[in-house]
Amino acid sequence: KRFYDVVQELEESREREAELAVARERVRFAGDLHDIQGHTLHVVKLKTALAQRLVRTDPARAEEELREIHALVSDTITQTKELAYAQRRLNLTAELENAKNLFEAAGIRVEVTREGDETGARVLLGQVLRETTTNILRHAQATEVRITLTGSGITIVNDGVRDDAPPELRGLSALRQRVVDDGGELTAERRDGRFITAAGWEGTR
Amino acid sequence: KRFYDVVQELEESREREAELAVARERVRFAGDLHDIQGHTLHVVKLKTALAQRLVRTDPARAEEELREIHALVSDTITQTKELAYAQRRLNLTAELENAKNLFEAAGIRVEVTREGDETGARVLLGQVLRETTTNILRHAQATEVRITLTGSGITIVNDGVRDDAPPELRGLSALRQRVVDDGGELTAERRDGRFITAAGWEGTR
Amino acid sequence: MTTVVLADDEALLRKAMAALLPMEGDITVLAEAADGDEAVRETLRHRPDVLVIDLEMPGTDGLGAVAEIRRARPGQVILMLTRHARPGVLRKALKLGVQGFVSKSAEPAHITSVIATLHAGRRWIDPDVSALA
Ligand SMILES: Nc1ncnc2c1ncn2[C@@H]1O[C@H](COP(=O)(O)OP(=O)(O)OP(=O)(O)O)[C@@H](O)[C@H]1O
Ligand SMILES: Nc1ncnc2c1ncn2[C@@H]1O[C@H](COP(=O)(O)OP(=O)(O)OP(=O)(O)O)[C@@H](O)[C@H]1O
Ligand SMILES: [K+]
Ligand SMILES: [Mg+2]
Ligand SMILES: [Mg+2]
Ligand SMILES: [Mg+2]
Repeated sequence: KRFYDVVQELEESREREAELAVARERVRFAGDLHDIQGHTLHVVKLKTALAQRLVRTDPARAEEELREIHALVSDTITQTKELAYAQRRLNLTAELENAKNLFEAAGIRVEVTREGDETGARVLLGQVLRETTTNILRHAQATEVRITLTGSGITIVNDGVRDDAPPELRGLSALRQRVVDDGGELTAERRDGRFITAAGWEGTR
Repeated sequence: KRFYDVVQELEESREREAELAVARERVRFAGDLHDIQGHTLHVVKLKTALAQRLVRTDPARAEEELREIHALVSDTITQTKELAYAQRRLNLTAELENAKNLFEAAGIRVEVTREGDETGARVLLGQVLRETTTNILRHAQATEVRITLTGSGITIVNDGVRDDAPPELRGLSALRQRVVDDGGELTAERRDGRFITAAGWEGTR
Repeated sequence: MTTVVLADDEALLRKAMAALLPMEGDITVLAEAADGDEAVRETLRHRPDVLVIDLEMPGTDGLGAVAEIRRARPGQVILMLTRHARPGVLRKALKLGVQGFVSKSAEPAHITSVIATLHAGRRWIDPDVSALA
């Protein structure tokens, strides 16, 4: 095994490490979610059995049981949404942290600007960030990376780009499809020795 | 960075890779679970609202709705359990450890003999061990259990068996079917106050 | 007839169970308890045939309550309900001599029949409970 291969492998290993941190975070959140939903399902099961018995004998109590089931399920759906949102925000933060660590380990300066909160909710933002991080490590001789998160998207600019043939998109084109399916736009362009990867969603989210 | 460090780091990286595979699996599983449970909650919410309106006007239909809600929730809980199950049962060693701990907690002596390594790979071995552990705790007044794992199967012997009517197989008969489908054999017999549960695969697979 | 004390911190679940058990079988609920300490108090006061107790409760949990009840009433018959027993918990409960384990997702009729089984002096462990231990 040549030294170059070892270094290459190491780079991949750092990416894996980053992914692992995010995955761990996801697993923890999933546990919370599962608990909330699982608990509700158990209560609903029992209360439904009770309501079933009451329909004929005590319709007023049956209705009361049904009201309670309905309220509980509505609450749980709301909590689930809130939790999922918080999870995605946290994931993005972790994702951002990982990108920074990777760049710093590779001796690349990083500057992160986070404007607006809403972006935290988009799963795809994290994916764009990750693909771009990999691209920069693999395809550029970057010395500097700027990451900007706004209320409506993400932009990543790096230097150290060779000005040869225009890039043929692979990972980015698959990702673009997903962004478009989600009502957004993804652009990748090379300009004055820099590479700009950007994904945006119109309006405020 | 010296070459040795790099190699060291690589080794750690391989471990992380393995951990990552597990974490990915967990994330996938959590996603499935969330989907299943979330979907059920939405359906329950709708159907509960409907049932509420039917209690007075059409109790028969209200009951029918409640039956359906109940069945759906039961199914979801079962699916959740099965998923959680598949998750936790990563390997036979953990299964074995669990069985030992349970027996010891119940004041039952355990003796494990493990001959040959290949068996570790068989999911079904774990299932046989689990079913038998449950059976012993539920159906026997055991003081002693012997578990033998060989390259081609598993045998579990316990004492404390009542000599009444011959056992009617339920869990074991479902399991036998799965073992047979997998090219093996499962036997369960009562002899001299002992119960012997065994599953084996001919040859070294 | 079997008398029970029902302990579960989840009020919705407990109340539904308290309403259902007498409908499903020959059972009288003597008292309900919302936490471990209450479970101990009510059990010692009412001396039920069977204590039906939730494993997972805040404060003094099911295991803690059972340990305390065992000291005062070594012969108390106990059925534990569990939603998802963590590894090791079933083990501890077995050590404390708990006679039965049932999953909270079990049908009320099943829970009723397990209560009768324990009252008759036998043991019961739901297969999915021991499998998950
Ligand atoms: N940040 C970047 N800096 C410099 N060049 C880039 C950058 N991002 C992409 N490129 C160029 O654009 C090409 C396409 O990138 P894309 O991510 O679509 O595919 P890839 O990285 O080559 O393959 P894959 O993503 O499937 O591993 C790259 O091969 C590279 O030449
Ligand atoms: N290890 C054992 N020791 C003593 N008796 C056993 C043992 N295993 C099985 N039996 C007897 O054989 C019967 C069938 O076991 P089997 O696992 O097929 O069904 P079950 O345990 O009764 O029901 P299920 O597995 O569906 O919960 C049991 O009811 C019991 O009487
Ligand atoms: K659960
Ligand atoms: Mg790429
Ligand atoms: Mg069985
Ligand atoms: Mg509880």
